[in-house]
Amino acid sequence: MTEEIIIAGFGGQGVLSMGQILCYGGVMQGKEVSWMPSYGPEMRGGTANCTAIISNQQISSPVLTEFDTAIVLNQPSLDKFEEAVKPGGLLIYEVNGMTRKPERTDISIFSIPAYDMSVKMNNTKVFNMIVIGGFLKVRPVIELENVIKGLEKVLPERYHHLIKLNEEAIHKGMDIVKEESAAV
Amino acid sequence: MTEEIIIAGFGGQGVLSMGQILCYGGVMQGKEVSWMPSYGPEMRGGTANCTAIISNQQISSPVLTEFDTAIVLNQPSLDKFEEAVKPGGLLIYEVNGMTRKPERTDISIFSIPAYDMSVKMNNTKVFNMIVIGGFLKVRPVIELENVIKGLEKVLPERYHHLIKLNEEAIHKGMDIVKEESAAV
Amino acid sequence: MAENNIISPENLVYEKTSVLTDRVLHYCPGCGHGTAHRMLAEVVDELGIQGDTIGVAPVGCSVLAYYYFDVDMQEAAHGRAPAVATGIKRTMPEKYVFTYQGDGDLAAIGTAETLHACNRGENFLIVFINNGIYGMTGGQMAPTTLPGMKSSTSPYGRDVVTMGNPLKMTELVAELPGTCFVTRQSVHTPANARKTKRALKKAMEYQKQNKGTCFVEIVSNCPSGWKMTPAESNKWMEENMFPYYPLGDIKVPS
Amino acid sequence: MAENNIISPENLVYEKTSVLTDRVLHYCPGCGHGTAHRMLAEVVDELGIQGDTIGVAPVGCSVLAYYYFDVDMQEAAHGRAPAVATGIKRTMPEKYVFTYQGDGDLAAIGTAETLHACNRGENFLIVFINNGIYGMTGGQMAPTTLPGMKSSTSPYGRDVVTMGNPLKMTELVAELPGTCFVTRQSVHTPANARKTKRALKKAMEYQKQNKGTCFVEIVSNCPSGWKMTPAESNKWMEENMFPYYPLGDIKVPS
Amino acid sequence: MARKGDVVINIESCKGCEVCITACPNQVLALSNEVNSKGYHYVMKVNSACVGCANCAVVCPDAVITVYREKRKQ
Amino acid sequence: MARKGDVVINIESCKGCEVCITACPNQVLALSNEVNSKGYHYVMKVNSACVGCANCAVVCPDAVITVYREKRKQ
Amino acid sequence: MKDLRLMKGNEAMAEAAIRAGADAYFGYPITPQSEVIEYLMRENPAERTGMQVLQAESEVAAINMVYGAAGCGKRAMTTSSSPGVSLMAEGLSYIAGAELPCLVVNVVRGGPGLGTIQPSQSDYFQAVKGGGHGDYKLIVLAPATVQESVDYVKLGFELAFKYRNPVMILSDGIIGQMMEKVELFEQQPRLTEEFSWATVGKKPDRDSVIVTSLQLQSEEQEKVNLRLQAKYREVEKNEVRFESYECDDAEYLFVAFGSCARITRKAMEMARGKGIRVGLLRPQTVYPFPYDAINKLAGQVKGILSVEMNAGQMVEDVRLAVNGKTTVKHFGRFGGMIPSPAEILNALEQKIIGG
Amino acid sequence: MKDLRLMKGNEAMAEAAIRAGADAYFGYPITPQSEVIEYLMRENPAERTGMQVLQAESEVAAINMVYGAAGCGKRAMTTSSSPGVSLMAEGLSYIAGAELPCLVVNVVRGGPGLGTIQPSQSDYFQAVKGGGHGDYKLIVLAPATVQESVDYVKLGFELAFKYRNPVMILSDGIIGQMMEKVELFEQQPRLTEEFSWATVGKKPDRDSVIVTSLQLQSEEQEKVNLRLQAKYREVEKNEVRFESYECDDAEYLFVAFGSCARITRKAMEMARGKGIRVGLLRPQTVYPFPYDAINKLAGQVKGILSVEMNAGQMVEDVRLAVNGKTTVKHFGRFGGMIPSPAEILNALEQKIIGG
Ligand SMILES: Cc1ncc(C[n+]2csc(CCOP(=O)(O)OP(=O)(O)O)c2C)c(N)n1
Ligand SMILES: Cc1ncc(C[n+]2csc(CCOP(=O)(O)OP(=O)(O)O)c2C)c(N)n1
Ligand code: SF4
Ligand code: SF4
Ligand code: SF4
Ligand code: SF4
Ligand code: SF4
Ligand code: SF4
Ligand SMILES: [Mg+2]
Ligand SMILES: [Mg+2]
Repeated sequence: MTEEIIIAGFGGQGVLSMGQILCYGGVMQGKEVSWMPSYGPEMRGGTANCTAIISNQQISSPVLTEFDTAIVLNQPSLDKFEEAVKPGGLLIYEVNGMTRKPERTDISIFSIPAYDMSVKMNNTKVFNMIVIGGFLKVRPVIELENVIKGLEKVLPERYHHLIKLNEEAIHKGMDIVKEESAAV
Repeated sequence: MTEEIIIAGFGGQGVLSMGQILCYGGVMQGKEVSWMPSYGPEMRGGTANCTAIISNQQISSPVLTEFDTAIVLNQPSLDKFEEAVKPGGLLIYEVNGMTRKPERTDISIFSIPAYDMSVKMNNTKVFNMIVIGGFLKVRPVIELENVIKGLEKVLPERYHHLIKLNEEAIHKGMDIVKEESAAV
Repeated sequence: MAENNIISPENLVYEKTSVLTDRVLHYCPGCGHGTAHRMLAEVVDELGIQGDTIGVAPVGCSVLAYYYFDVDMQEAAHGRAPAVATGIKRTMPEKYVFTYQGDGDLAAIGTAETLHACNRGENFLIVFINNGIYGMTGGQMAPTTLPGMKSSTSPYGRDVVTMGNPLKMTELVAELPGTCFVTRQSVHTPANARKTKRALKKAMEYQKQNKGTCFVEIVSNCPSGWKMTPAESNKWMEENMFPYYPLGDIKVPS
Repeated sequence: MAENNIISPENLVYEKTSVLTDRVLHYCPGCGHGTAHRMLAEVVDELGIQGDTIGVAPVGCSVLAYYYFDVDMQEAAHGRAPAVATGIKRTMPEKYVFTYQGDGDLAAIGTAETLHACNRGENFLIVFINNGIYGMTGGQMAPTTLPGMKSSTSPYGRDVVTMGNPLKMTELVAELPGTCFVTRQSVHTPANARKTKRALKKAMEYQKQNKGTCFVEIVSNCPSGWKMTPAESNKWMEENMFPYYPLGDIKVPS
Repeated sequence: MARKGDVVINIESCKGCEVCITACPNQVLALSNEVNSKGYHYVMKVNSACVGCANCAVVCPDAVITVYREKRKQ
Repeated sequence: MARKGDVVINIESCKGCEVCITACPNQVLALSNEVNSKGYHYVMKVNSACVGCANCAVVCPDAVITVYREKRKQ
Repeated sequence: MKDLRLMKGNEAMAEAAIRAGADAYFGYPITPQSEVIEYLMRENPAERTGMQVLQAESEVAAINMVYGAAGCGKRAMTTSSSPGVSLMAEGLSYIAGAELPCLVVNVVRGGPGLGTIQPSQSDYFQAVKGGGHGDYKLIVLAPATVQESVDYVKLGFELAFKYRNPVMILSDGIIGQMMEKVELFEQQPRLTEEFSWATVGKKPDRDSVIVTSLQLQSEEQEKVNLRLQAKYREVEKNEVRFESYECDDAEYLFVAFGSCARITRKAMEMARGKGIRVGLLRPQTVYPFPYDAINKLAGQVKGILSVEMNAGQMVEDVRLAVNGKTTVKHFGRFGGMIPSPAEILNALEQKIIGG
Repeated sequence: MKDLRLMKGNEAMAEAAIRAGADAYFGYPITPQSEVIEYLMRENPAERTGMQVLQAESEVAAINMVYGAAGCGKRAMTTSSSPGVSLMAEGLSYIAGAELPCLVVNVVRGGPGLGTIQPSQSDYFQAVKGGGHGDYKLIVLAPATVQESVDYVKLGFELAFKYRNPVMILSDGIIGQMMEKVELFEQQPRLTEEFSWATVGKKPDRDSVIVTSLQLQSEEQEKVNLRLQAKYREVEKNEVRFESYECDDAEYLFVAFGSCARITRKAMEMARGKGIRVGLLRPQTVYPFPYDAINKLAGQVKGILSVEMNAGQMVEDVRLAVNGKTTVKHFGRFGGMIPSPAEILNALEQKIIGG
């Protein structure tokens, strides 16, 4: 099993830590993982993305041009990465702020209104955990328990009381993710 | 014709300019020349030497380990360069301040009391011209007229009135140079 | 709302100078670099020297200054802008030359080049943006970082015993006979920005008169590096930076 | 002649310290480097810290200082002695560390390292031999060369307009909070040499107390570079160097 | 009496830093709830108290604001 | 009255710079006409006026001079 | 118990330095490696192990601080990226000349000049042929994983002290920035040994120690050089490290190092999938270079493709190894561009198989 | 009328710079080349031609001053020796990256580190493989005579402007310090041309000029690199220069450059005297290197000896040229030692003929 994921969005959306959490979960599950951020121009602002790979074998290249899954959280990221999903692959997008829908017909496309849900949960910080939930629902590459274990590793001790909330957010994400068109 | 000369002595004895004057004379006579100083450690004091080569052909190496002629003006230089004269070659030494005589028997050896003569001439600055005179007497590789022409090139205009004096010193040197032992 | 007829060419009192290009600045919201750029560009505009000005951009957040100033510019290696400007001014003595440098660029790696250009009294203008941090590389400690101030390389606050003291380059270069005009300003309020502009204009005029090096420090904010909102950063700057780096002229030509 | 019996061990009042080796110094006749070496060696001797002292030699005439000081020493790249000493002192904080640097080394190529070591208040001693010239490389202009002074790269005299002004590094580093003791001395008369020694001793004592950087400038002669006899050079130094570089303490610990 | 002024805001290049808001002596400016294409809440006029002093424009890091002011009657 | 002193000169390491000569309050020292093996005219004592003040030794760049002085009678 | 973590290459190197018992780190920030000093400052190793960490005023100062600490026999290191490493050229030459041990990491970005901060391998020549002046060599380790980054910090210090020679880790923006699983070795004690060549304070029973690269006499300098060359021959004999993949039956060969070797390995797998019998040799030390291993394979394969994230640098060493025995070609992307496995496979097909 | 003089290599280069119409010289003293700036200061070219001469505070400053002047389209130069040239590594990489023309002279001395001030050729790698970071090349001219030192100053500026690339003259202590007959070319006018790529003040009818080596996007940086590589291929096609002596009937071949080639030529004459048919190929450009010429001769000779005043650097380029066609060996003295013709001949006999 190898799952090659690109996660892309604005800088503040927690894109980089989503990748890290998935990878740490992978480690907990005894998998090989690699995480590679876009480290942009030495300057502020702009978009961010990271590549997360979770696999049973040793990982050759941490840098990819094609992905099994693209998780895109804003319009520029959809524009950039829709084409990079392998035929038969998966695209998950956050609906808020998209001005157009994905157009590919040869991949699975899911949407997730994670922002709205986070507002409903009264905590926009869990936004990215909701998205993770959505992804894991569609591609259960890591068991929830390991994701939580990973989270424990990533979060400093003093934030461990938030783990419950995050777990809840994951579940919400699993609930609200929705298939948009089923190609293949 | 190729004459390969090493001139060696204390820093203040005009060793470097002797080589330059000979070389400039060579240029005036249409010869190929090269002059190479010892540029010592980046520090003060000590001995100085230069290699002067005058030839009818293009000069391959400006740096030599064996010489046709060695002109040595102090004891350390005699110690260092006596052995470097090619068999059949020439060694000229300034008598003053030598604690021993040259020992080679397979080369021509000449002495020149140039320092005493310069004192006699009331001008120790012409010391090195006296030595040049001695050398040219033994090895007339350059005509006197060209040496003088070279001198005109080396000396700044404002010192040109000294040229007569230098010419005189050369003649004196030709007079006082003396064969010490005639080996070969 | 104001009557629409106010907005007509004859009523225009302020617009972006054409010496700034129309590119969107890449700086973070509220960053003083933009205002500093504009003040300098307005001076070039008002003196009518756009065609006679050559700028030198540093390595730092303002590395792309050449995209914004519509004058010929060179991008210097980190810290070497004063040396590059020396090469320019010595061979183009009739041009107006300026460098624009951050505090890492000018006061850390470029210390020697800065001091020696000032000491030679090179006839150009050094604009020194002191935001107490390495903005571009992600908020590391600069030579000008305040005691106790946090940065990514002084996460527990600058400890002057092990990390050294904030360096007042401006006071130092004022000691050198080569500098002609040395001043410290800011651009975070309209009044300060206008003062800065006047200082920059004076500096260009002195340059014309070959009076020596002019050195204009602009104490500025770095909301991103300081991890504050722009408003917080300006307030923090007033309360913490200004006491250490007091504004005002330090040396004026006699 | 004095009676021979004066020369006996119990009457000994002055002899070469054993902290100087017996090698013949390579310096030119009358060069102040030798006296400066001896004063420093005597301090190390008297404080009994020969085994706890680590020196840093520069690139300059004193590059071979390690042949003369009988203490462990490192030879630094040109200008970098303060950085090398930082590396030493930070990892060997209980040792007495000093650098010994010429004016080319310290005030030209090493400007940044000098200033930043002083600004960090590194706990070591910088001995700065200011002879107004690059002695080792054959008498080129130094940052400290006086206006109008001739050198092989200012053959018609230093023109401050094109070549810059003499740089008073000592006054500059005195401005930095990191320095604890900053003084300017000379070694060309017995009285001055003794004063220098006292200054060096104080500096070592401050180092023991971790007070920050001590900086001892010694204005010195370079008979060869200046093209004078030793006596002429000392007189010239008094008449020309001292007015520009006045002797005395510039900063003393409070 | 202060003359009347007005400002034109280049919404697309505004980064919502609020520096101009602080600088306006007459509280003319405020952030909009809307965002521009870069995702920034941009500045807008909220009243007609503008006197054309240009303070806002002078401190705006992004050169967003153009200022107009009625000519003084001669 | 000044105590008596004496100096011992390491002739071979003297460079004849004359700095000591200038420094001596009692004109005890002068350059010899002879040269040492390095070719330098070296310093020598020319009278017995030495008081052992060590001035010469202190300024000598080449650490050539050793100084002795009579002990004060106790 | 294994200390298994998910770490960035840069941070992992910083942690490895603490654990390797490093005495001092001196460095100046530069992307893409500033995390090293940031991590160290956060960890405050002065408390953990006594290790000193100082942000220097420049890379020039940093490398000379390393010189000073190394001269005292301390485990000293610095890290930087391309332009900063260029500024260390003189200092590295001095350290090599004075035969001091130290560790220098170059997390390479695209050049020349300010270039780009994206990953590159275009400092290969600088690292292995000598960016500084004079005849000297750095021992150069090229990690391909975060794990190797960690291991090479430890190995680097060991080799540096074994040979009293500067060691460079030639990393790049990929390895520095990526996170991978990494197993951290246990905390090593800091050195207490007083080396006879180090300035630790003169003892009454020995001459003073002098750390220098200066020799006034050519004869002496030549002796120094001969000693250095003899040492390099030793290094070449003992320290060549490489990995080979699927070389036994290989008809073609890739040579690639560092992050590029990972990508090339994927290309190899793709090629094998298409039935192309291609192997991969990955130098782990690029100095000393695995000349012999490549020379041996050169007799077996029909062609070799040197895959690099540069315009063709290591390919010269590959050619020197092959010495005409078979075709050698270069494929590279550069300026921060990263080749894809597909491109590499394509290059193999075009340049070697079809060429 | 010919202006024939007897001049030191260093001083001759200084005079040549004035005559070549140089606009500016920036430099920092270092043995064995300080005569260059000393001569210029004495000559006061500001009065002769308007050329500016400035003693910089360091080599780092000097090379960046050159950058600034070159960016204005001026003929700018600097000179230094080995440690000083190392300090210029970053600056040279920037100049190459920004595609600016300039002339840099390295009067090489023995390294590594402070080393010795005696002549050496141990900066060959640094000069031709790139001391700085990134994929860039200097055009490197290696004079063997004072005359060539003079001619290469002129040629160097011409090539620098033709290719907008830094040019290095790789001299050494012998060529710099020796005096020889030299014919000086006539005074050339200083440039008045305003280049379109130079910062000379923005004109209303054109965009502002930007001199930079920075590209934020990898795609753009790769384009820059591709342009540079294309330029280097041009240089390699057009600018290879070498001399060969007695190669027609040669059974053996010496390859040597610079001062060492002169000594080797004497060795060749001695060998011919003994009936050994050996020729000499002397690269005048070491980048671009005469690969083809050597490759051709490799088919003819039984062995090649690369003679260098270093521990073996150019020999790698010779091997790359030969590509296994014949034996290649290296002979060198180093650390300031100069080989004698007899030693060289002996090395030929031992390593090549007898080997
Ligand atoms: C030789 C070199 N060292 C380090 C860097 C990395 N670097 C880029 S900008 C910078 C500091 C920027 O800080 P500052 O000069 O204060 O400018 P700011 O971004 O704060 O405006 C550093 C260290 C570099 N590009 N080159
Ligand atoms: C990087 C480098 N640049 C230049 C030199 C040449 N150099 C050696 S010593 C020196 C200056 C010496 O002058 P100073 O520091 O004043 O010492 P002094 O000899 O006067 O005591 C120079 C420029 C060098 N060795 N290394
Ligand atoms: S990082 Fe700081 S200095 Fe740089 S643009 Fe952002 S706010 Fe301005
Ligand atoms: S050159 Fe000058 S500084 Fe150097 S030893 Fe001689 S007199 Fe002293
Ligand atoms: S100051 Fe400028 S950028 Fe900031 S909010 Fe106001 S208009 Fe927008
Ligand atoms: S011009 Fe003056 S009054 Fe009008 S909005 Fe701007 S700051 Fe306010
Ligand atoms: S001071 Fe010393 S070296 Fe100079 S003359 Fe006197 S004894 Fe000799
Ligand atoms: S000790 Fe004093 S009195 Fe005696 S020689 Fe020396 S200086 Fe003169
Ligand atoms: Mg800053
Ligand atoms: Mg000096």
